[in-house]
Amino acid sequence: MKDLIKIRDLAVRFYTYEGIVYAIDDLDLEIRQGETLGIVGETGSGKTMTALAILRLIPYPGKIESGSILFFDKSIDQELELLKLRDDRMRSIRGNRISMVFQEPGAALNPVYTIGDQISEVFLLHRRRELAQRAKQRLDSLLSDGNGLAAGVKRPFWGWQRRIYDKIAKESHAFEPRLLGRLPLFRRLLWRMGYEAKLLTVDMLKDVEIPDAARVAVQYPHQLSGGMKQRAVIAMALACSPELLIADEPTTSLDVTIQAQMLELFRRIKVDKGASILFITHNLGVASEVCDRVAVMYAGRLCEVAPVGEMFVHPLHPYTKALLNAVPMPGKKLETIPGVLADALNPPPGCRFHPRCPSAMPICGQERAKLKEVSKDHMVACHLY
Amino acid sequence: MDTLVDIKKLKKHFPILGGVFRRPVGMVKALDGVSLAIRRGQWLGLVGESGCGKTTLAKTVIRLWKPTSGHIYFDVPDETKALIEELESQGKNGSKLNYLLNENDLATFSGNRLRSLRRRAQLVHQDPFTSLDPRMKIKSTVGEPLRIHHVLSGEAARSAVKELLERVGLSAGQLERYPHQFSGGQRQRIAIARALATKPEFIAFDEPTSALDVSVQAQILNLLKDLKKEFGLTYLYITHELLIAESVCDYIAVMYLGKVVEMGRPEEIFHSPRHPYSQSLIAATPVPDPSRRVGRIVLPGEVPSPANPPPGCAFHPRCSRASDECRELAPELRPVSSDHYVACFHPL
Amino acid sequence: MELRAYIARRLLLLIPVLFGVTVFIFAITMFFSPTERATLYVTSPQGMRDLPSIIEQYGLDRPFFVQYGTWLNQVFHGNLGWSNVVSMPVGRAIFHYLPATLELAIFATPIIILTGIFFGSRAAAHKDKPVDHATRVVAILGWSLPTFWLGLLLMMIFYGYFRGLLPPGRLSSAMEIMVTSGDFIRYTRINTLDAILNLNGPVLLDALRHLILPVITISTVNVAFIMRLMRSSMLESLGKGYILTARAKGVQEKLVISKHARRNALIPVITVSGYLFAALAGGAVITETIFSFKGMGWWASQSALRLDISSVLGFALFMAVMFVLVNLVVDILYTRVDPRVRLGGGVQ
Amino acid sequence: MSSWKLMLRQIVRNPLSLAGVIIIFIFITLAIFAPLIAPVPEGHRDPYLIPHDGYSITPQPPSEEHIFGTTQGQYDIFYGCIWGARTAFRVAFLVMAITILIGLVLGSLSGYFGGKIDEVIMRITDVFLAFPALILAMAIVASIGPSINTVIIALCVVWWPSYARLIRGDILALREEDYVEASRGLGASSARVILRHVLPNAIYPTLIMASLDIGAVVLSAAALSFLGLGAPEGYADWGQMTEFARNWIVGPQNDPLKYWYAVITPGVFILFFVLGWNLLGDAFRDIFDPRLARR
Repeated sequence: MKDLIKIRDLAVRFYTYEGIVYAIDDLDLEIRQGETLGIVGETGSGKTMTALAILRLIPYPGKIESGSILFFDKSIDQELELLKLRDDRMRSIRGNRISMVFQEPGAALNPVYTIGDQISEVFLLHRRRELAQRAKQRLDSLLSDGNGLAAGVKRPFWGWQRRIYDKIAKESHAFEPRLLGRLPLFRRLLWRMGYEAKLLTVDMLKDVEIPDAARVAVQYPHQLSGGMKQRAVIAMALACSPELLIADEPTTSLDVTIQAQMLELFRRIKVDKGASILFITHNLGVASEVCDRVAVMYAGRLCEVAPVGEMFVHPLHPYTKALLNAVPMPGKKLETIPGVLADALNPPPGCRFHPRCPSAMPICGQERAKLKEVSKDHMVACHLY
Repeated sequence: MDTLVDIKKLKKHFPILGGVFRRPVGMVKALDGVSLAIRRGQWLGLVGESGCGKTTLAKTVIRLWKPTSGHIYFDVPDETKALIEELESQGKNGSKLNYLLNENDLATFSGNRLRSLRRRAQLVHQDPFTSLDPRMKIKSTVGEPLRIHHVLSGEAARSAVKELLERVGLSAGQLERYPHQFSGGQRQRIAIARALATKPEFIAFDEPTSALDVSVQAQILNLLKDLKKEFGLTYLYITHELLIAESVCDYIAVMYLGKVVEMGRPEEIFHSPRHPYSQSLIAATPVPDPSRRVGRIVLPGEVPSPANPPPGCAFHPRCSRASDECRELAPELRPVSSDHYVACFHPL
Repeated sequence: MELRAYIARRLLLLIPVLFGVTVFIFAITMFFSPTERATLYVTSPQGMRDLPSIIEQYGLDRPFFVQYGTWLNQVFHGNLGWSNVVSMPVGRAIFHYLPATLELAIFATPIIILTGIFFGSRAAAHKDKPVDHATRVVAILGWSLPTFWLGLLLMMIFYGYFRGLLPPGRLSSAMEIMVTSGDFIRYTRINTLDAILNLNGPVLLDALRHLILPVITISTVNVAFIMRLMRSSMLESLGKGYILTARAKGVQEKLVISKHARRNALIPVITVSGYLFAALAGGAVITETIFSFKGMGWWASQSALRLDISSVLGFALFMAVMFVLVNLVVDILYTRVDPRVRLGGGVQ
Repeated sequence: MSSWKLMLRQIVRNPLSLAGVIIIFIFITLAIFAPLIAPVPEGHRDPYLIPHDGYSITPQPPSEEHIFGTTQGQYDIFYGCIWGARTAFRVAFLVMAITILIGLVLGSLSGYFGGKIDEVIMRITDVFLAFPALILAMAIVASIGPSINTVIIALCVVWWPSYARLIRGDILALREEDYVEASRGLGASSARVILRHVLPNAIYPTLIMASLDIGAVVLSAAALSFLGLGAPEGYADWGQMTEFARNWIVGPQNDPLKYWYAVITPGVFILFFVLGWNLLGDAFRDIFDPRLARR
């Protein structure tokens, strides 16, 4: 089976006042179909930037310097080069085929729109034809069932509406609906699509186990608790059944018990929807809970990629080992990593971890180690192997 | 081991203002009757989720905030406490009782008495990015307590500050810098140095590592361990991460919605928790060990608002063992084995 | 419910403010001798002759608060004194001159708000691009222009150089005669509106011709202000997490700006509409004076120049009351725009 | 201090703020060296009163003797504009200094102690803020009697409440800051907390606002003068000189712009003075306002 996402030689740089920040350096990584891939690392390791690079949403003054990101499009059995896609094609992928959940659910939701509005927007953006189809069907049943005087009066209007929706359903860029959509007052005549989107939204909210979904749909973000907001954000990301769900520290701002609920939800999503998940976290415990494979990043580079069992039982890279030893575990002496995180402005030459590495060799300060497969599926970038 | 800090039935309520006249229309019961004893030399871990009142407890214990009711004794002999309790139980509001309370109960302190307490008890805040004055050089920040309490001055103060900084792992060459020139971990070291300046006996930590990376967190925890041994300190350590509490603390108290629901030694709490909440909290904690992945209990629902806590046991709406009794009566902390207390009618 | 309490509270707060405003106004009159103060109570031309008896009648030599009470009673009965400059009671003068000022405001306000918001959000959307720099320069320049000087320059060019193209005043004399003749009904005394209601084209065109320069003059500074405010609030909004969410959803950039960012960015702009009222009121004084546009501002400046104190204070009092009411409306409007306020009512 | 160097570098790098610095510098030079640039004629009593050559009403165009020409009443425009810089600085700095002082005292009392004190101070500011600024200033000047000092007093009365509010708001926010709480936890007295931690952190936003406000103060003072509610006749004041030009905006039939020099010159001085401060204030805000600086 083809990999869903294949990242090759990706480099992201930030051109700031102080100098160039090497946020991601020559990253090679693939996300397989139906797997949960975790990226773990500390602050500034480039986890979030990797995610944003896939969506091509690197914020100013950052730039994708080079590399390629291939997205396997099942429907046409072809790989798309995301970095070379036209802007409107890329937009039709965002939120539709690849979607993202952010760390702060409070910040990720627009405070002046209701939860329902914000989720419906996704349907209205990417599922126009389907919505029009549903609206048409509803009108069909109205036309056939509608009795009485009121229905008699409305019948011609329904017929007209049905024709418009039919056009949208067949060809989303037909002239008449487009014209209607442009005119300020007439835009309202297309309300049935918004209505259908609302219905789908409520289903979506139920799907992420929000109790009382219909009521939550008309509420504003500030009326919900952190956990509920995160569920709503997840519902928004799942709305169009994406092939890849990117979750950027989705549980960091939540309490432990809510985090457990959320992790359960992610596990279920993977099973039910068959989506791949790119799960970014700094919490090794969380990574071991949900991921199938884990990638460890340090200062913009990949150190090690391995299946989760391998990674936590037989870590190879000195940084991975040190990181695991730094996690407080009962009955175990806490070990610290000497020194401070590599400076992203002036990264050390060679392997970026070598100044802190207990088993550094002369070569580590001169040459960076390439990622190589040491056992099946276990890749490490270290001169020791 | 004798008790250094003894908290008795501590309550802290915050008014909710509302209506036309901004009058209190309700109370957020951040602390709703907490009793806790911290022994000299102990590292007590206080765990709980956000909104359970753990930060309020820390700030009330070192008297940044004034409690609504209850007693806080700091280094008070047991006889005195017993005497106060006896006088109180007699229901008399005599001058003797008032005198004793004014002399011994931190909750009544103000002015000079409070200032002298400040030398003995300190707080380290959660976020090192906000707890240091951005317009003050490091030497002034760390030296501030020395100046406030007129402990040392001039050259002696300067060398004391230098020593403190070196003790927490910073170099003396960084004295003239401002906080923004330091990383999060370094800032937290500075905050710790500041707390140590007056040679206190007791330090409360309010999630000191939650804003830091894993590797830095380990450095800070090891530093705290060393400092405790070196200066014979007593710690109240607040955290929401159970793994930290389990691996570094000597004694653990679990809080839920303004109350302590269980306390005991870490081995007991983690291996045989007796309160359903502690159990599910432990079960919910992710551990970096894929083999422990099975058999999670996912606790349903969310923590209720402390402004409107459920009647009876506050945990009952989320508890699978809840009975009618739980819905009406609030359980008190009861010993289940030596040094292990649970507030539950149906302990596990 | 919370909203109603909020409005009730706002209304209650109006009472001390309005009380303070009247005390303050009256305190200012204490700079004057009783004879001069007597004009505050005159209601007819004859009254100006027997000021001594008015001193007697209103007890202008009695203690401050007694006099204040007498005056306030008069104010409540609509008696604000005599305007010497225009030879009519102050109350009548206010309503005589209000329509002209309103007319100015009716034309200026939409221009200020729409242009300000349009260019402000464009500048933010194209930060550090030529549009942004141009707006910035224009805004700072507009913000620095002395209104009165701008008015003089405009008049020098469009009245002097172009030979009376855009003349001062409200109407040319021929139209003035037409308006005051019996056939033209002055419903509102707002010339443009009356001309439309009377279906009188020439008057409408003439009135518009006289409005162009005053409207430009009074708008320039405020457009600059709204533009800058909109830009910075838009930039703030564009940096928020929900913008990234919108982009990650696949929303077109145009909609990201117009739907997600702008609505949030408008919230702070609404809060300054109160300021806009004050700026327009002050601007009207200067603009109307320069262009002899006979509205309240013109009347006030003439009165101030001749130290006609009852007119100036009557005008100030009227403006203060209007300003307070405008701010009340803005506050209520604010709750409509920001759902967090509308449905809020959280802790504290 | 490195942060000062950084700030200077940021100001110099941006052409707009650099222009602001240069403009202000030029005006400072003009104000300081006014007696050298525009010497006071011998036997002239008050240097701030513009010397005038005769009493003819009609302005005279620039000549050898009066390089900017003379305005209504034969007042020398050049002299008035140069000495007017002193007036502008005096009004601006006095108003700002008094306003900030009142604002700091009342704002910190109000913000730090809260309760009744806060309520009373805030209700008083409400009363002052209930008036549109220029109108209140106008009423005050008209009541006390026009003069430069009255203008200063009136502008202080109008301006202080917004500073008291700003500072109160900052202090309310600062009071909740962890480092302020930490200082109290160390045993610092209220006075120490206010003086060492709260005020130093509150003063910067105040100064930024002040630098943005100086232009507005000068504009308001000039507007009052323009309305005839400012300096006595003949005083070196840009607003009043603009007012002198009011009757001369339209020249004779054959030369409608004949008296341009009387209209344009004093206005240009006001414009550039205010522009200089606004450019500088804008730069300060960009540098210091952390919410904007991050982008």
